[in-house]
Amino acid sequence: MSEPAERLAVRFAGLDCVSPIWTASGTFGYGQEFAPYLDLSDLGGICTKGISPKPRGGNPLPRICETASGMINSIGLENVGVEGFREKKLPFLKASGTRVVVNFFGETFDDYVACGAALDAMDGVHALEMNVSCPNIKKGGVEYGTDPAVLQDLVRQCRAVTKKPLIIKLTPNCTDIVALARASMEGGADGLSVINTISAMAIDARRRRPRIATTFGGLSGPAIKPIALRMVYQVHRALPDVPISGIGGIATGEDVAEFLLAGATTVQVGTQSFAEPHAARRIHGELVQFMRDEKISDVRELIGGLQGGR
Amino acid sequence: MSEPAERLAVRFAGLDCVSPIWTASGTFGYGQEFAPYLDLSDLGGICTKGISPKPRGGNPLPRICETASGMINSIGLENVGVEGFREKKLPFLKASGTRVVVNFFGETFDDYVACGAALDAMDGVHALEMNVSCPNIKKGGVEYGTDPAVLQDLVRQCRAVTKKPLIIKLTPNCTDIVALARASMEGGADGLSVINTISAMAIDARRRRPRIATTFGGLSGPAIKPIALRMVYQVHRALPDVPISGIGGIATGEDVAEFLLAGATTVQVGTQSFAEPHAARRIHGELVQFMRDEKISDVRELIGGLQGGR
Amino acid sequence: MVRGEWGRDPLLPRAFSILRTVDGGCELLVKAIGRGTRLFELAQPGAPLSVLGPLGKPFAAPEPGRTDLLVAGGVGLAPLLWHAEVAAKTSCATPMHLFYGARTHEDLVLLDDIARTGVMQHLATEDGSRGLHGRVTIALEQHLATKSDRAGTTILTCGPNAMMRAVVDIARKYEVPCLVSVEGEMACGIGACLGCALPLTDGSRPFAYACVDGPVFDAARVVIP
Amino acid sequence: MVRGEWGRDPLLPRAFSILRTVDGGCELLVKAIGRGTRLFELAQPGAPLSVLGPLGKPFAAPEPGRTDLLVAGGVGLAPLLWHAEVAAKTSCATPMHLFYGARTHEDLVLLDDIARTGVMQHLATEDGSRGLHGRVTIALEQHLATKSDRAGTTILTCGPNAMMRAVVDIARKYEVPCLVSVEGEMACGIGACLGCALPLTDGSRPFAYACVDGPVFDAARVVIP
Ligand SMILES: Cc1cc2nc3c(=O)[nH]c(=O)nc-3n(C[C@H](O)[C@H](O)[C@H](O)COP(=O)(O)OP(=O)(O)OC[C@H]3O[C@@H](n4cnc5c(N)ncnc54)[C@H](O)[C@@H]3O)c2cc1C
Ligand SMILES: Cc1cc2nc3c(=O)[nH]c(=O)nc-3n(C[C@H](O)[C@H](O)[C@H](O)COP(=O)(O)OP(=O)(O)OC[C@H]3O[C@@H](n4cnc5c(N)ncnc54)[C@H](O)[C@@H]3O)c2cc1C
Ligand SMILES: Cc1cc2nc3c(=O)[nH]c(=O)nc-3n(C[C@H](O)[C@H](O)[C@H](O)COP(=O)(O)O)c2cc1C
Ligand SMILES: Cc1cc2nc3c(=O)[nH]c(=O)nc-3n(C[C@H](O)[C@H](O)[C@H](O)COP(=O)(O)O)c2cc1C
Ligand code: FES
Ligand code: FES
Repeated sequence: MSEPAERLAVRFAGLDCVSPIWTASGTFGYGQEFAPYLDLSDLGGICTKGISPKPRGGNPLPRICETASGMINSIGLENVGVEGFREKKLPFLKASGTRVVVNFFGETFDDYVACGAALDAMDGVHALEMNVSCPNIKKGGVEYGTDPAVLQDLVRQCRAVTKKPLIIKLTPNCTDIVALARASMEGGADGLSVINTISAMAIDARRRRPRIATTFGGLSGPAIKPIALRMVYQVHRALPDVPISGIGGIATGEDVAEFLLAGATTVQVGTQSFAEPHAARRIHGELVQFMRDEKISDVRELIGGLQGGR
Repeated sequence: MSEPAERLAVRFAGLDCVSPIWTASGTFGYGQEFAPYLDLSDLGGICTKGISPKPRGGNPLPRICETASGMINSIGLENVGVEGFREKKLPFLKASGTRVVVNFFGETFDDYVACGAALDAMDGVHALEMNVSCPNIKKGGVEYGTDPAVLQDLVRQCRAVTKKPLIIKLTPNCTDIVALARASMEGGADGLSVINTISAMAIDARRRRPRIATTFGGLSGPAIKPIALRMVYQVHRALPDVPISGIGGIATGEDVAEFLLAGATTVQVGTQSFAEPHAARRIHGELVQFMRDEKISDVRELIGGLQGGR
Repeated sequence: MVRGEWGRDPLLPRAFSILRTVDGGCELLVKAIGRGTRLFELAQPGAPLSVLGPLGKPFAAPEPGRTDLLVAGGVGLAPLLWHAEVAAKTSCATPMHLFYGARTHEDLVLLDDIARTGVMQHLATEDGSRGLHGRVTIALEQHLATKSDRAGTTILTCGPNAMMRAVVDIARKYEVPCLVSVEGEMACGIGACLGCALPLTDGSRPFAYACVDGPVFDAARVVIP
Repeated sequence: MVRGEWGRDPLLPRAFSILRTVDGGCELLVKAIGRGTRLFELAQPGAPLSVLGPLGKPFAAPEPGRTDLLVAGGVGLAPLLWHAEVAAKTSCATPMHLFYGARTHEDLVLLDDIARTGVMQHLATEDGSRGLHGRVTIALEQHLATKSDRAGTTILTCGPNAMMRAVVDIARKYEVPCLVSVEGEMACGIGACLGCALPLTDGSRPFAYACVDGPVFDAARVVIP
């Protein structure tokens, strides 16, 4: 008999996933766009484009620009809305055989709650990922997710309307990521996604104009990996029992191992899927190779396995 | 008669500088290391390695590692101490014909004040740059510079002991850079340096260990430029009269123009001087070329000249 | 979308039009304008490239009875030359005009290949070093103005967005249908990043996406950014 | 310190020993282990490199009356081959031994060049595919153990730090002076970044810096990281 293959399955906040590798919200469309390039059922999960109660058209152009080892985006959370999602996007995802994690947001608390409740009622939605990096119009553009008290309250209200695993996606634009993590857990979250994009800006010096129509956008890609890894580790060290989905610049199988060692249970491949639509598949293969090289039979051995950290 | 050459001189918080291009603390030694590679008198200013009241040996190895378009360092503020600086390093800098900006820090408020007072008394020191990104031992490793109230108090105490231009170097590890900028100015600062390194981490997945002995270090280089540019612009927009020295990933003449457009009066070349010791000279040449191409006769036309920003 | 063995910077692939297909591969016309395209220039012959495509929708194939006016600016020539070569190969005997403009004569490339297709050429350079002195849109307008019967005439244009906006204005003035191949930043090429969204002229949303719904659009339908 | 036309990633130059100088230029021995060195491998012949150097302090030149035992691991061969070639050229008629180890025989390179210098060779491979089966330090220790008079004997070593720590232990045991060329991360090469600081054995600080005070140090003085 041959040796058993490497075991990749993990359990994240009650979700059984065939692999720790998910794809990140906003970088994998609604899944279908990528079906020609990889087998979606090999993914541990798919986080959808962020969904709001009503469809949104998003921001003016230009919306993206490249930076050193990264990119800035200000898509403006363009999406089909919660009803459009149920009708047009969910059936495909349901049939795809992967865990469907629906990223959602709102402009107001009520929006969040309405969206959370609608998604809770949908068969085929396995978990909810709350995006709290949205500028709060009433508070002068400050993100909902940067104030622990506001965040805890928001989480609590959404918790009340869903029994599905509720994952809070933390913003890195903060002094103290651990305080935001604690607030989320105290509000009743089941897990955390760490991190969303970092607020950033680029200028076209010759035209003397911002390269992004909205001036500010979110930085993603390998450039931010060291910051993301630091935040995952800080949260894990402070709250070792909380499931974390690590995100930020993941581009190789070794990157995945680094996030798992820092304390993540799953990871999400983001911007790299733009560079190569089959990125998650390649990364999956590299992770398996890494485990073989390092004689690791179960990927869970890696989780939180960093040695000598301070 | 030939056309007058492009004018590069700027005035920053009372300092007359031949160019807006300074070199950043910790990336240009005490100046002397770079004398073989460029004419220091062409620089608008040199920010020295951070000086503390007593000499410091710094952190264990490894102290540096490369990341995507960037690097992490945890040198641990190794320096010759304020007396060592006066004796061994200042004479050279004094003779170099550039503006000498001494970066300083302490482990306690008293350290800061002692260091500031000692530097105030030194002939040949043109300005002080206060590094507030140092972990405060008493407060459990939180940086001094992340709490506006603490920061304002610290600035005020240092302000009391020096009449020289006092520049506060802000930390980017914060939710609200504008609040820190305001606190510094209310404490009596003359200008701001934006930004210091971003807290980050790297892992060697095969050895399962942090790549930096102290686990966390500071991320610098082109990777962070979009974040730095955003913070410079935010501070400038909120406090248009405050002189800002823009820092973060500057590697080309066009990068300099971008920071000036965002509102910086001077900029600092950091990590790029490790990649090429003559970086500041090359960048100076590229800035002049940019001005020629764009028919800009005085560099001050660029400062705050961004159009269409929100 | 094309990417070299670049590692992590530049991060994203670059969008190119297919100039022509050659047994199993394809030819691209690339102008080195920035970091990515300059790396192509530096690459060794035989250096591996990763290519994702063909993607999106090309210009409508030539048809009998239609007179195509091709208006190219710079490397915008690529999809229009493809179009002209297809027409020549299928011996679709329609008259075809190519209006091809650039800054200076050195930027006018592939003139032999153009000649071989049999299209009628109207060259223009901004510095007057070749063909008409001025913008290519002047040549186009002169041509349209002298034509009394414009039935069946269709404009196909690819070039800088500013040029194409001018072309669209002319098409509107002479009431000629116009297809544009829009330029713009693209990250993914497959409709996932939503970076290439174009507002629709009727104000409706969601937008159209240049990478999957375009890059060729009926000019009446989209707002060129 | 050597850097290709890389742009912004990798960002920093890489440290290399000079293998030999050839009219106006120099040769390097490069092992492709990571992103930077792999880019060297991919570079076209004639591709421009920016080189900063020579930097730091090399091995003390060979002298009459001294017997140098050169202990090389992998590409640590480079500065030691330089040393042997200098000795051969200046016909400094001292006996010289080279202990050269690698994982497998394919990693033992430049054997012809070594032979030409006239040094006595002691090869070792960890897999036994060439020379002694095992670590090069075994060969070194065997040699030292059989020598009764060790006056004038000096060890010069360059290779992985772990190997060099073992060499230093042997040197100490046999009371032979030892020079080490330390490895370690370097960002600037000119004493500015303080990334290459090495603790001194006497516990004193500030540290010594591998780039300016080394990379060659008296093994008694520094702690190999
Ligand atoms: C559908 C489509 C087809 C194209 N076909 C061709 C072709 O056949 N041949 C060809 O040479 N080029 C073509 N382009 C343009 C090509 O994609 C850009 O020249 C390339 O992306 C520039 O990359 P870079 O790294 O050299 O420049 P960068 O360093 O990324 O940018 C340099 C400058 O060009 C601007 N720029 C970057 N990308 C674009 C873009 N996609 N559109 C407009 N401006 C941009 C930037 O804002 C910047 O100011 C096409 C673009 C699109 C969208
Ligand atoms: C003084 C000195 C002289 C050297 N001489 C030579 C030489 O003559 N020939 C040669 O092939 N190599 C030499 N090296 C080693 C060479 O600098 C590294 O192999 C190179 O920097 C690796 O770059 P990379 O981009 O390929 O690897 P990276 O992708 O940067 O790293 C790959 C792996 O190697 C490790 N690594 C990176 N840099 C070093 C380093 N400087 N020392 C040890 N481990 C490192 C990293 O931690 C990582 O695990 C020398 C190093 C020093 C300090
Ligand atoms: C174009 C784009 C759109 C995104 N849209 C969303 C979104 O709708 N909701 C969300 O929570 N995160 C969104 N993100 C953030 C990513 O999910 C991810 O957190 C971030 O990009 C960092 O990971 P990366 O560096 O691997 O891309 C978006 C990112 C990009 C680049
Ligand atoms: C090795 C190293 C040492 C540094 N030391 C200091 C320091 O002593 N004091 C300080 O205020 N900033 C220090 N910095 C931060 C830089 O001055 C600069 O703010 C930062 O690196 C961002 O700029 P860059 O991306 O151009 O390098 C250091 C940076 C590096 C890379
Ligand atoms: S390029 Fe990504 S959606 Fe069109
Ligand atoms: S490599 Fe920078 S100080 Fe030695």
